[in-house]
Amino acid sequence: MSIVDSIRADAADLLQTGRAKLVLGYRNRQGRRAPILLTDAAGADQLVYDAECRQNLAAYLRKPEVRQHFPVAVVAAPPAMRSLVMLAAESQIAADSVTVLAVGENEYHGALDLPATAQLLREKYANLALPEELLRRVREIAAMSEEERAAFWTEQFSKCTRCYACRSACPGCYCQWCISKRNVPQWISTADLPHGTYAWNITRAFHHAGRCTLCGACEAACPQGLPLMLLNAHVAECVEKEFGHKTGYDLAEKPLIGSWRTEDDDGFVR
Amino acid sequence: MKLLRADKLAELAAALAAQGYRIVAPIRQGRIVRLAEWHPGATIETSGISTNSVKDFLFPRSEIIDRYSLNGGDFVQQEVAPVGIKTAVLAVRPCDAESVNVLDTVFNWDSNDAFYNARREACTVVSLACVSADQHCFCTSVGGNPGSTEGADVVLRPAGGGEQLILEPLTPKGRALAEAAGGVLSEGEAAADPVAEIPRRFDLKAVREWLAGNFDSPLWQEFASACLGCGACAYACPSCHCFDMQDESNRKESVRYRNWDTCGLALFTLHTSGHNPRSTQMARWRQRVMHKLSYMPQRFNLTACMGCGRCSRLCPNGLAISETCEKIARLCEAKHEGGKR
Amino acid sequence: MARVGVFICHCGENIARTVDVAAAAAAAAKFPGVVYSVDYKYMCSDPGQQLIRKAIADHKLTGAVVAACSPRMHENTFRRAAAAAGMNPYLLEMANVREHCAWVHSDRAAATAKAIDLIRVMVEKVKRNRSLKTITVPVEPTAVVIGGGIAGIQAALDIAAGGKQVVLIEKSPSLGGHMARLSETFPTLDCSQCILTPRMVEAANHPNITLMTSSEVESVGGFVGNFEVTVRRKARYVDPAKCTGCGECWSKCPSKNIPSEFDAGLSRRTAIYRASPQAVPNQPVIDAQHCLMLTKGRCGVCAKVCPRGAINFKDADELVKVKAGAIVLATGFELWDHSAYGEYGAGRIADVIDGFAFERLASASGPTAGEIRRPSDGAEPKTVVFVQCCGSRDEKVGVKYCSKICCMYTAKHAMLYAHKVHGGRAVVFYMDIRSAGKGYDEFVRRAIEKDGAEYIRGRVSKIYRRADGKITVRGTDTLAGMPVTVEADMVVLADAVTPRADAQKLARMLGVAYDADGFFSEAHPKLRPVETAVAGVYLAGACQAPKDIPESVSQASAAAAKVLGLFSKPKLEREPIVSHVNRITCAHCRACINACPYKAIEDFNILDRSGKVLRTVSNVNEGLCQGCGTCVSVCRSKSIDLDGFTDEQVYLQIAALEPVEAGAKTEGSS
Amino acid sequence: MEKTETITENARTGFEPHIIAFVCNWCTYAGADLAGTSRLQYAPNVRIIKLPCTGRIDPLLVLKAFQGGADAVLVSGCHPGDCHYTSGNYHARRRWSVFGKLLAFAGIDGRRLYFSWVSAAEGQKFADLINSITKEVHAAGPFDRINPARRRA
Amino acid sequence: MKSIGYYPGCALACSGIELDLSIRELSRLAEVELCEVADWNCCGASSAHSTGHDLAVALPYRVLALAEAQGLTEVLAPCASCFSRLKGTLVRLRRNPEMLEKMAGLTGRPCRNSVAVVNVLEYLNRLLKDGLAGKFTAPLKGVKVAAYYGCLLSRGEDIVEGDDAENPTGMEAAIRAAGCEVVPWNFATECCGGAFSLAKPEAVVELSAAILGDAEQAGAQMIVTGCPMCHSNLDMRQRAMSAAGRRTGSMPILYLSELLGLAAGIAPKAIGLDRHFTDAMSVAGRSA
Repeated sequence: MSIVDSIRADAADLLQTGRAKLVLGYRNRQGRRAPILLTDAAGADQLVYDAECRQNLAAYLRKPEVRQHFPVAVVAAPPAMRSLVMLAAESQIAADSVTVLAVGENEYHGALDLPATAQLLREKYANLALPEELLRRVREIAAMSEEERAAFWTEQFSKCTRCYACRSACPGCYCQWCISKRNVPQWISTADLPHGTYAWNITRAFHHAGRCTLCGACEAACPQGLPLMLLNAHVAECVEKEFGHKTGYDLAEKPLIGSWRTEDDDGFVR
Repeated sequence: MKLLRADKLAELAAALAAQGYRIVAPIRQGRIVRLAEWHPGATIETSGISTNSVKDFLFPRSEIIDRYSLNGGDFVQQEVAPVGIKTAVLAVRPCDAESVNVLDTVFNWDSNDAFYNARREACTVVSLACVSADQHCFCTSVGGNPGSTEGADVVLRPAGGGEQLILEPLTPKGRALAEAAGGVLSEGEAAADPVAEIPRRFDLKAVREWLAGNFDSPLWQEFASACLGCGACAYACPSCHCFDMQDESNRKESVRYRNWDTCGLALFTLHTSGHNPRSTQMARWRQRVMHKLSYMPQRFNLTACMGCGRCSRLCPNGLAISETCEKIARLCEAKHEGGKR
Repeated sequence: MARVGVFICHCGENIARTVDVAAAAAAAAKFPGVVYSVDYKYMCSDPGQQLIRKAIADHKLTGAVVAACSPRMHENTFRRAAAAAGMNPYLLEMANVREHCAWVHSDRAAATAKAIDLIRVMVEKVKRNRSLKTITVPVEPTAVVIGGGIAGIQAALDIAAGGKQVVLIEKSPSLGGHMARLSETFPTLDCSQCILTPRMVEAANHPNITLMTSSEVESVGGFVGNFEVTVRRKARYVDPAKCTGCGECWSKCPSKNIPSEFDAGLSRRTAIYRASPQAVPNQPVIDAQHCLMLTKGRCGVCAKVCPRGAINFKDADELVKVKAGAIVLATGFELWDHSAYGEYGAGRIADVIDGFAFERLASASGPTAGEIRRPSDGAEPKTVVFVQCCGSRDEKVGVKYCSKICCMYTAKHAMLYAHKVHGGRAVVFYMDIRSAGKGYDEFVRRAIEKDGAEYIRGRVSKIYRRADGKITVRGTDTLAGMPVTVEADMVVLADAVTPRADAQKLARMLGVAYDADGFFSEAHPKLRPVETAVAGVYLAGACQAPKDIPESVSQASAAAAKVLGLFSKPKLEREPIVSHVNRITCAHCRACINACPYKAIEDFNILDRSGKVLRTVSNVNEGLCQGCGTCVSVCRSKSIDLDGFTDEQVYLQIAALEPVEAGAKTEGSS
Repeated sequence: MEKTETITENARTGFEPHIIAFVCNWCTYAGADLAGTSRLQYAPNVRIIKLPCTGRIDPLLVLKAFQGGADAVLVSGCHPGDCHYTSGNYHARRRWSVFGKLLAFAGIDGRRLYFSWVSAAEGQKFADLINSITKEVHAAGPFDRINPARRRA
Repeated sequence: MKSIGYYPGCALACSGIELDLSIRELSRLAEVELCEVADWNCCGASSAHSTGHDLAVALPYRVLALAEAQGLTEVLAPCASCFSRLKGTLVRLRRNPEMLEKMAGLTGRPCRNSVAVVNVLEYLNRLLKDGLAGKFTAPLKGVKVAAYYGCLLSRGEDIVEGDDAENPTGMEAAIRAAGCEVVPWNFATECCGGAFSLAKPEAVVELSAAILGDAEQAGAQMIVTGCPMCHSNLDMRQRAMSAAGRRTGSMPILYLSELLGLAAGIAPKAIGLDRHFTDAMSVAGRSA
């Protein structure tokens, strides 16, 4: 049975048996893939899956309208699976409220609960390789002079319209009260002048340090084409190198920012 | 008639620049095409449609509309003069040109917005008729068409299979621009190429009727289910015009920003009390559709959707007003059929 | 609208020399919200404070900034002054223009500019200061003392003498701990039991002390002033209310061959037994492992002979909850097991014994009634070798520290041996003699000079028992530079003093830190040697580090003093610098809960009227929060904030430092 | 010594670095006090903002300082193991290790953000630190990339 | 068929040949192929490390490098001295990669330090575990044996990795497997005089005599050892001991491998039992 057929079968089954009241999957829309929220097994044949499915459906788990339908099932590739594990570790979803329709690298692992998903990730997807092109550009920018780097990012951030598509696409951005909404005090200006866009984009990247699963949804969502994954990938590389931290593999994972070891890197301290 | 070789757009731009115009045109930046300030050497994209719209240059993302200087305890208001830079917006789509009407209306219906008007007066809109369209285009469904000249000061029509462009001034501003173009244009005859075929996707009238009576329809839940609540659609939309005001101060002064805002964001209607009259994304998405296709027509007899399709192109989650309208239209037909039988 | 007063101190010449205080006062007067600004020679002087009090009253100030020395110096002084004028003390802040400005700069213009900045920063802060009330936590005036050795007994008695309730918890059936097993004590050689037993009895009978023997701490909850200690009272199978300790039972008990823990296995006991004749409480317990009735279900002799029917084979463990305001840890130590030393016979040689065994041999109440007899054959040892530092100062076996008491008790052993076995030969191998203490070195000298103990400076490399029964002790005399071999009849190893095996479990229960060796860590090695980092938990005796009796007793009394201090007020006052959760915006990612060093943040369920959980959020326990603010930094949505250092205050402080030139460049629109 | 150098540089560049120091109350603030009581002279370019613990110091503070025209920011607290709150400085160290790398990658180099351990006993270290940072920032020049006021100039 | 690298070293070709013979016999019986390290050189024992640090490492390094190049993953070094040199070097290189490079330079042979070094006790115990015990046909019933370890098989725990230097037990299981009884005694780790054998024979006589004496007192009928140096000192010097009046009588000194060989019913001569200075053939007589 093809991956898509398996997903359809499992989705229909989960909805029929009531083990899921809602299935988050992908559908075809004018030649592109869009999320679909199924509550009726009859609709299961609308489900599709292929490499074009870029949205990280775990992001929907913060929607009250979705949470009303717990337990839900989510079609998820390894990065999205990691997001789900991370959300559970951050007590955003209860282990019994989500079934994962786990799609691996061209194979389907079936309908798993979160513990099984975490185990699958540890066993089969412990090292998810990032696109060469992305890593190459990270190196490229790291190798730039301060001035070049500054110029590069000033230009990039200047395009940001603060539409928060990156935020809404990201499962990790589940705060009902994002720091960008705070206006007393207003740490992050809503103006699209450099002080606002810089503060927003840097803070966004930092708030995902040790939490980003590098699914790429934010960058795919950005209408202005900001290379957000450069920041994410750089930070992810740093935290894995410095602290051996990789999020989304352990339901009991401790947050990177908010835990420590005596032997943590001391090199930068005066 | 005035003709311009299609590959001479840049020369037109250069000529106008020489005449003191700031040139704005569709220019490729990485994986996207944006309306941006043109500089010699930059190629002007004539196919497809830019990510952003003319709106950006009439009603910027952020602008300072008031300023106070602080001296000890007391504030002194400083004059902030509206600035309109003489600008020519080249080769925008007819739907973009049309959208200017909506902006003109909303920024002048009760009071006149000096900042907007200053820029508007200094701005000449040169539209470029569409000979092709993509699956997201639906102007014909909302009363527009690919050859429309609404809101444009000058229209460019492809001719001779795209070899030539027929330049037709429509307004005094347009004629002034044609003047300024001078030698770049040549006199001659040419037959305009046929404009793009854009099938009508739904019956707007039927949709409006449905909207008028279905504020509480359970369908809204389904329409909005995939919406995650960002501002991508509104900020790309040529006619969305909501804004928020923010004061920022340092020790010397306090400035008042006017920043874009959108009904798509939860914060938009949040009250100080913590109550939010549009508490769900469903309500926010409904507001967006209602505002464009029901409230604006009621108030100004204007459809505030140009059918440019930007929202559906850019929505990370594949939502589209067009799709919603199609669904509604299908409902109405079904009902209609039912009625007949 | 804020009404802030600024008070700039000259500190004589100290500040005024480098800072133009008049100019600063003039500048401050122009700050938004400042209604009064003045400079004065000595703000901390009486007239100075008077001036502040008056200004607060006259100008109805809502906040005050004193620009003077470091707040570490005078913050309390000025806050008291503010309070005296009826202003909440937490509405007064200090700008440090002396240590951080006048004293470290010479350029008057630069220093004055900086002083003005520092004042502005505090004015901006003070505008957003909230009136804070010192947090008061009710204190349960009962102390739990864990461990019934001399340290625990002393702490309990002192606290009880202070009129407060004490629950004294002892794991074994009797009070007394190790000290009860000692024969005589250095440096006075007075009989251990003679000085200890009365204290044991006193503790048992004291009206303010509740004694819980055969009991162990199961879990600890709560925080300073309000601990809840769950104690497991182990089954004793003898009803203490009925038992008179007559002894019928143990004299008739058929299973008689159980090695006595108290006598270090040198004597045998019955299954129903008292730890020792001096046991307190002086009532037997049944050792369930060896009791025929409890193991095989037949016997019951004790029950038959007991005149009071006190035996109850149905007895079971029970869990007792104790509410306490403070906890004293006095869990003591245990001896390192020398069987890890293969070169010393790996514990297989019967006549190679540890210090406690020797204490029992030398004790009048011991298995040999005080005669020195070697375990293997009961013969009187003519030559005894004492080996110091057995395990101690040997990193290889994980004891890198000095056990401190061995030098002294070995000298004592040598002395007692000389007194009891005339003509006997006592040889002591030592690395160094560490006999610091009142009368200690004299004591060691006496062992050497009067009682003729042969002290050999050097390590023992090998101890083995020859076929003929002689024990060969081979070592070096590092002073003579010669290898030495001693033919001995008995060897006494001064095993290292180590923490109780189960001490770390207890430490984790309490959140008390312990060092690499497993001893409990004090809050500060010099200044807070009896406190732990956990408020309300104190240390007494050898559970913190090896100690002799006098040291243990004095630390126990110190701990008792701390406890009585804590109990001296019905409520406990704390700085009100604690954090608060914004329950509306908290997303419950639990980052703060993970980060809090004090476990002060916990889950909190928001319920509807029907009691259904609507949302779960974080909640700060003010009693535990120490105000570090780490939670604020890890909170992405800034849904948690710290009183006294709120985000808004810090934001405005930073903004207050924005250089004006920057502002001046802001003409023209974007 | 350091001091005179910085002065001569001032004279040359005419640029006075604006440095904000976020310090913890128990170690570095006290260390700065000691520098004062020992009358150690250092560059007058630093402004101290006191917080209870480095654990309280959020990257947002630094971004705001830069927006407010700071040319450099110093974050300083207790040496590892000395934290008054047992582990605030460990939390801070990890936070700044990550944030520093992020900033550098985004074009704000190490000469703008400093992190140090200064104990209550290290008055001299504090003075030297301020002098060397002031020197380095002199070399780096003004920093106004994300300062709206200066941008609008 | 299993196989393992084999480094005989000098002793096994001469004074310790019984060790070599008995190990080869047992290996044949247990179907383990011994692959001798081709072109092996001196391990440097007792002289190199008093001559020069680099030399002391370079010699064993070369052996390890050769073994690695030969594709071996494990090398058995039956001689205790060889073992201690090879294993010591291996551990040292593991802790100090620079040293590894330096040695590669000195010897002109790169080496990843991937070869493990096995001593005679580990090897024999492994054979037993892998079923050799099952092949024992003539166990020496009830013979009282003192297990003598000496120094190099158990000292430097961080290098030997296993036995307790002060209270070693590595031979006991094997001895019992051979049907013998292990007697508790005191001198299992006592010094035999080691390399003083030639420089200060009188010291060796003194020390070794004490060892034999204690074993005798403990009721041992023979001493079993794993080290050629110990073996020669205890076996060869017995006549000198009586000459020096240190002790009378004789005590057979067997390699553990010889004892197991006997238990396995291998012909005494085949394992060199007839080559001892002090009669050991009589022991063979005891085996049923």
